[in-house]
Amino acid sequence: MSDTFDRDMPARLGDFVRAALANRSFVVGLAITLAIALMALVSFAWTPYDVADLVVSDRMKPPSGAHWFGTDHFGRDILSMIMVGSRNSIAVALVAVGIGMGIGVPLGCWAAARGGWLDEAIMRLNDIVFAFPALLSAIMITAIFGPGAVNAIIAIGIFNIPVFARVSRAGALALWPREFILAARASGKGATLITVEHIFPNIANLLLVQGTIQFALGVLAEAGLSYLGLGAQPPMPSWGRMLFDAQTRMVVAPYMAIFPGLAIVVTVLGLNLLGDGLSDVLDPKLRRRR
Amino acid sequence: MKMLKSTLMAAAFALATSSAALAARTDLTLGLVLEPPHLDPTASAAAVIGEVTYANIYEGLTRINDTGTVLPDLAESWTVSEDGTVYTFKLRSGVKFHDGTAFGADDVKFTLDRARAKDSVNPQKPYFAHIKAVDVVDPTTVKVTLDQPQGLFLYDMAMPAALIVAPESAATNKEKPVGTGPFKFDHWAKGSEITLVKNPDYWGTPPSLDKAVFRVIPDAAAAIPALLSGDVQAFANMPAGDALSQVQSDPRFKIVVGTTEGETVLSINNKKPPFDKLAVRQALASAIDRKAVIAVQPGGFGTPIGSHFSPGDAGYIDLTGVYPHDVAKAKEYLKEAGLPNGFNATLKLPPAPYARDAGPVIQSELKEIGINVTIVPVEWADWMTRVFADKDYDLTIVSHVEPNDIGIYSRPGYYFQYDNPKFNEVIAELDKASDQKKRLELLGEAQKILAHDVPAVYLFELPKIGVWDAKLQGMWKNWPIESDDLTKVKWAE
Amino acid sequence: MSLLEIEKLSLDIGGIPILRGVDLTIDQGQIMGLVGESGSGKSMTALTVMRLLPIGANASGRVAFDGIDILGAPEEAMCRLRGDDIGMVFQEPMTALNPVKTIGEQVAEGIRWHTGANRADAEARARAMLDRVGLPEAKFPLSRYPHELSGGQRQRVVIAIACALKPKLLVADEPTTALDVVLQKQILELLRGLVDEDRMGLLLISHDLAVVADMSDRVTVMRRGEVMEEGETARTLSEQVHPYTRQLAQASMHVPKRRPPSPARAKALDASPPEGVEERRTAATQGPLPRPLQGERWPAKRDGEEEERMPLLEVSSVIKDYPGRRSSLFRKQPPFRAVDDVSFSLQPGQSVALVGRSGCGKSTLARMILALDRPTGGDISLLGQSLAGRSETELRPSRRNMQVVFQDPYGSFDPRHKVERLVGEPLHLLEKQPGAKERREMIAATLAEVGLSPSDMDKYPHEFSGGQRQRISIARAVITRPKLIVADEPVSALDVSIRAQILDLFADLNQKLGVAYIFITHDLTVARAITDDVMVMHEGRIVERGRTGEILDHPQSDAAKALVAAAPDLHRAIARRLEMQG
Amino acid sequence: MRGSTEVAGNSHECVAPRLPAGIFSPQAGRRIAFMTAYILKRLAIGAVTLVVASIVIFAVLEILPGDPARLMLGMNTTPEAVEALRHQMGLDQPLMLRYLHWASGMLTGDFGKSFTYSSPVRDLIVERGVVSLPLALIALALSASIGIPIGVFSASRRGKASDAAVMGVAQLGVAIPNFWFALLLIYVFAVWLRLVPAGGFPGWNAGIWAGLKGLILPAIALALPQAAILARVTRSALLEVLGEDYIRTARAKGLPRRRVLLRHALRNGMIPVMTIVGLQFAYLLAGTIIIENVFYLPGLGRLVYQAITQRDLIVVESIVMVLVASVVIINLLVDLSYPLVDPRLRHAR
Repeated sequence: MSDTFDRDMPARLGDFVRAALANRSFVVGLAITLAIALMALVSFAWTPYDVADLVVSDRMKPPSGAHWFGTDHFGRDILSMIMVGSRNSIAVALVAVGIGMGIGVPLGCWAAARGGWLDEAIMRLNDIVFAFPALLSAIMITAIFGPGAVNAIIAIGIFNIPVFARVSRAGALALWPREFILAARASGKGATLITVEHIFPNIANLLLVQGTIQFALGVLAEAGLSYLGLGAQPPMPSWGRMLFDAQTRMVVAPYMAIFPGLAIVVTVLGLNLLGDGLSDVLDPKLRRRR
Repeated sequence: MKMLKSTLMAAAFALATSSAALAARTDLTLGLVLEPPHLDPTASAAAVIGEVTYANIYEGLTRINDTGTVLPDLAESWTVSEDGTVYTFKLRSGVKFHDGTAFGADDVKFTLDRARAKDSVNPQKPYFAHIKAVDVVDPTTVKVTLDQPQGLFLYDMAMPAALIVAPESAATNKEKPVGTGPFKFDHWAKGSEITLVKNPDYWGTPPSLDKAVFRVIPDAAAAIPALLSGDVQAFANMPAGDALSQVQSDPRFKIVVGTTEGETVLSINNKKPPFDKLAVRQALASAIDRKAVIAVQPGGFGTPIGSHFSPGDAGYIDLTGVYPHDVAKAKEYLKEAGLPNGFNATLKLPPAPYARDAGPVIQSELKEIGINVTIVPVEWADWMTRVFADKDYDLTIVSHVEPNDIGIYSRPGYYFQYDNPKFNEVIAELDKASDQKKRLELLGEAQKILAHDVPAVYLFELPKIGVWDAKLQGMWKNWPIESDDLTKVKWAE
Repeated sequence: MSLLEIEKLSLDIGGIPILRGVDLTIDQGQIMGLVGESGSGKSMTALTVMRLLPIGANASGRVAFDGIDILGAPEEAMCRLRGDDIGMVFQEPMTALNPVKTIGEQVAEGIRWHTGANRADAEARARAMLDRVGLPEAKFPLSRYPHELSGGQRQRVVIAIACALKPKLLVADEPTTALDVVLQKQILELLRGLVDEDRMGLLLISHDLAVVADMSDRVTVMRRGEVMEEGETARTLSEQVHPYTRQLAQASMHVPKRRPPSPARAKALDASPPEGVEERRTAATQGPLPRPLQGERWPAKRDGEEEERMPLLEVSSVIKDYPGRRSSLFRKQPPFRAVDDVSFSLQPGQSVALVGRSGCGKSTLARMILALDRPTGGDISLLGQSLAGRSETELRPSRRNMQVVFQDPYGSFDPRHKVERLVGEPLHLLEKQPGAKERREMIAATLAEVGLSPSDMDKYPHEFSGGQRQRISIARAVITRPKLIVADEPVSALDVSIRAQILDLFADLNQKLGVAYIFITHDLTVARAITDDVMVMHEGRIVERGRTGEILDHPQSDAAKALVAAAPDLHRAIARRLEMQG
Repeated sequence: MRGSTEVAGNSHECVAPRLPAGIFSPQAGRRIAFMTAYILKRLAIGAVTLVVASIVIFAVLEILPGDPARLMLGMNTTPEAVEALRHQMGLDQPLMLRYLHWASGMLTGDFGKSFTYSSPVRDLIVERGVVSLPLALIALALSASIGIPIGVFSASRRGKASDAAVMGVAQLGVAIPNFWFALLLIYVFAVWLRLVPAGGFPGWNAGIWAGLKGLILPAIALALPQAAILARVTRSALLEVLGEDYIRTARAKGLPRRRVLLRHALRNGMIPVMTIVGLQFAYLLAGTIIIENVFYLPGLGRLVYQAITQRDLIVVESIVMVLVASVVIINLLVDLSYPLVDPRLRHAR
């Protein structure tokens, strides 16, 4: 573990960029991720068709020059739906990662800094959250608070907390016995200050990589919840919801299932590649676990 | 790949034909969209309980056939007193319950008293509300005394909630239903299927099927493959939606589109401003294009309605022209109501497919006249409590599947919050009227009042899309009540 | 024909040249010492012989073992050679053994693979081999797992694996670097014994000239991938013909020039801070310092009289227990006592060595002195202020007066911070925080003091060499002008030439700033080089203490005697070798 | 992920190497005592987890909007009927009492009676469990028997084209939502080729083979993405181990690369793999909700999903508890199996 943090680590932006550009996973992953992000941004200003327009006479038209990906059962343009739907996937997954990091990282760092019963308590609490089947609990949460994007975010976010708590605790625990931390203690710095000044910047790598992974998992989870009708609600397009609508029509309109499914696969693939690439670039020794 | 497919299919076909029996089949597997929570129709509103048990396991004093006509069943005949308050039923003799106990007047008294008791959990208590006394005259005669005439009493007694149960088995009917019908309950693999077998001791004409399996296939996507692969031979009401076209072209199957008693309406909270204004409701009615709403329904089936009445029932008047689709007119109504710029409202959608499909269409149509609708999907349990019981809603879409239920608009405290004394009078009169001509007249009047007043926007009558093997005969086309009556179902030779 | 002939071996890894035209020859039964500083290519030479080079490595030249062309041999042939005809011992015994297999399995595995012996026979041979390396059956059955053994014992297992099939050549890559001197001596003796008995050739790689001088018949000196000099050990090292050899040898024997400050001198230094500052100023920056630095910034003396009699550091009856493992739900094993009733006091300006074998408790003691760890019992006070049971805020005045220098020049710095921030970190302790400009000036002055350029302030630690980093570490330690610096093995990770420079710097600062040192080390040469007094620690206790020269020349306790006897000494080694040759 | 960090975090590494060697002597009795204490501690933690979980589940579900009684009685009922049903279902009792009743019942294996099905919850769980458990086991077996060998293969071919190809597929596999994959499978194998049923479960009464046939597609849909994950984990765990010093020692013995991989690296790389397998089993047991819906399998996942929508609280509470308990047990088993693989863990802690 000790080598994880220095030596191989590029400290300068220039080094980082050079190493990153040489990494195929990173480049491909970044390209895909940026493309999806761009698609989401463009959708605010322009989509081929207005997704709020229901043209019932144009229901379930196969892909054509007018509708590249075809139309759905309400006659909406699937390409436009996918573009707008990307906003939902990105927003839900991103905020969920934010919740996980925002709560999990301080908890993990705190546990590592204080140790003893506090550490034990926080970690046991983590175990309890881990013991809950995530999807099932997310379903319960959305069932209680009502389906919708916000509640999907909360449901996914809650299960990100222990993940980040674990990662940051493990990272922090590996750092605390390090000599530069001892030196900081010898300089009279308290646990909080050391965590802010030393621990956090040094586990940022791990968190960035984990964040990318959780982002990808968040996109998948959101799709799953929406598929069950618990995510973003119509008329807000969402990829999972589109798959649900497509399922019963797959034989007559397979394009309704294929394109949103591909959108999910490509997005998750891009993020995973980016995560792999980042972990290679930032931390050659860091294990890829998922 | 093509080669591979055809080879494999040939092999599969060979297997299938070689095992096919030469004699006519006597078993049937039906697809069921929802699994019944239990099998006691007198203890739950779930219509699917009736779908499985009605006329198959349990029988009532009277019964309804596929055209909605009331026929004698366990009651061979009856007489009604002049004032319409005393019904004397002459019961069939020699009838036995599946557990071997004899059926008699005591069982009828038990059933009716149980349903109207104070602690009764019968889902249709209003049917029994006017019963003053149930007297056993002799083992095959029962006298029911009402406190006021009930025009539909014989019809009500044919409902699933009034099916006759025995005191010995009433408590266990949920798990192990015991009735007098032509089929006996065999077993129930929860979540999977319910099996019924022929009742050898049946009092009436024995059914031609030996065994009937109701298989739960909740997923529309799975229904088609199940049908195509022969796992299931019939869906009384196919959930296939747009995939129906796959079966339509297949000569092995028959598609029979019939009607139900389900008036699908956009319910309006009539007491909540601005919906308390007639003009606003009229604006809603004019803004909505029923054709578009129906077009997104499975297969595009559904009959447009203009009032709360099934087109299949006697006395129906087509009132769809009262407020034709007219956006300009709708905007005028809004102006008249003092809301020329529209307003915001929520539309709570229960999880039923018809509601979830219709919702976005209505949302987009109302947007055209400036009404911004937010869709709020809710679970049934939530809908029942918040919308139905607490009346916490603006708009909702729901199908009222009870037959002959136009009277709900006169119920005090009903979730429409509609209160029109004139309408109430008509219904009060109707409730007591037994004369058919008089009834039809009153029903027509009631329909017209509702069509004009728009306590709800009437969308369409829910269709029944029956899909079954072309060789299968005797399935119901329409659903005057939700029942898969198997008594006359048989395989063609 | 020699056993191993390396001719014009060149190696690059991913295009970066590592070895350039290396020539090396070993005869049967001969011990060849391969010395050089880090990065000289010693290990890569060894791995080339085994053909266990990392991916992307590309070797050219000729390597012949027993007539077999190593570079050209197919992989199967190499597999037959490795472990059978060539054995290898590695530097890090803690990680060199598979943690999930018993030592018996690991020793027998090679035997079975090469000889096709059945399990019982292979185990019998493994048993015999373990006996030979000093792991008798009674205490070390074959069923032991590596984690049940200490570092020295594990290295014995590794040697048993390497020598199990009586290879013709044994390659030992820094086999004792990770071990303390006493273990080093034992392992070296073991190796020598095995090599003699089995007439093996031995390629002994070490950075320590004394070790090589002690062990090898011939020596090859490498630097930056090239062979500098090769020859018979005693002659090469005594004549020191090649300038690099001379440089290495002198650095190994380097003793910094220093006047041990008499107690009086220490007092004088202590009592007159302005002089100290003055001295520092002239020595370092050659110019007037910004005024506010004087007196207020550097912790100044308050009342002279009282302090003169007071020791700088007073350690009394300090105990440190680590909780025992839980042996069952209700019973714990007795705690492990790492430091056992240690008492001593330290005068201002005094320089003391704390020596002992690894695991004797010296680092634990140091951490307690630095208030990084709390003693289980006893008390430690700095300038009369007790450190025990104080909160971090209460400790701040004491922390100003003591700082630390660690062993690892890599691990001592947060890799994300620039030197300015790293060196300035202890300024956090000052009561009045300096402004940004002032701060930079103080840091610049301190960097100059340790021999670095003020412009280094804006670099990251990875841009410096090991020696430079240790200077940064020292700069960080002295910036608050502490009275005491605890240095935990501050030079043991450095190459010999750098080590000498850093020792000089320590000596220099001791004189200029009058700072007292506690040097923690297992290396007696270091102790001898810069300390006045020495304390020998053994199993948590201080077993002997006194003037450095006296103890090192005439140790009394067994522990001290063992340390002294085991300490490699270049002078003695060369002398002995010359003597042997007559 | 769990195991490895715990190992790093918990062991008193600063102390262990200093202890005299004798203390480690492998005396069987002491080893058993160590293990017993360890197991007891883990059991205690598991029990606490379950108690806390039961309180959380109960509290959370009780704030679910929607009244099960009203749902059962429908739109044509009267308030008295609703009250009567609530009384019948025990919903009119105070919350605390209901919790205690439920929790104490569970200890004796009595989970109460389903509101909607009116049969004992335990029977429902058993009925559905016989679908979900075999499904999870088959999927797990598939995942492990595909993922681990692929990971080993890939690690042994590190950097070669076959490694890149296999890992590319794995990367794709990780990105595919399993329900989408399930849809594709249904249409290829059930609708197009008609090799297996499109969904549904005939019940084990219909014969083992018929039952297995019904489970095979869902198991594949579940297993392949998991296998992709496992392949990646196995590969990276192996590669990490292959960088260890003792691998070089083994190579220096003359063992060929392949043998070193199988004899030395594999077992050391198993800890993270075992951890993931454990997590996967827990995931497969509980996370089949969507797949069970796609294939209309009468499993626990679908039961609980239905129960949530029907506000059959007691069923939801009980199933979640059963699932939480199985996660706890699986984790315990995985933790307990670490020492079998790694002797260092037999004494520590």
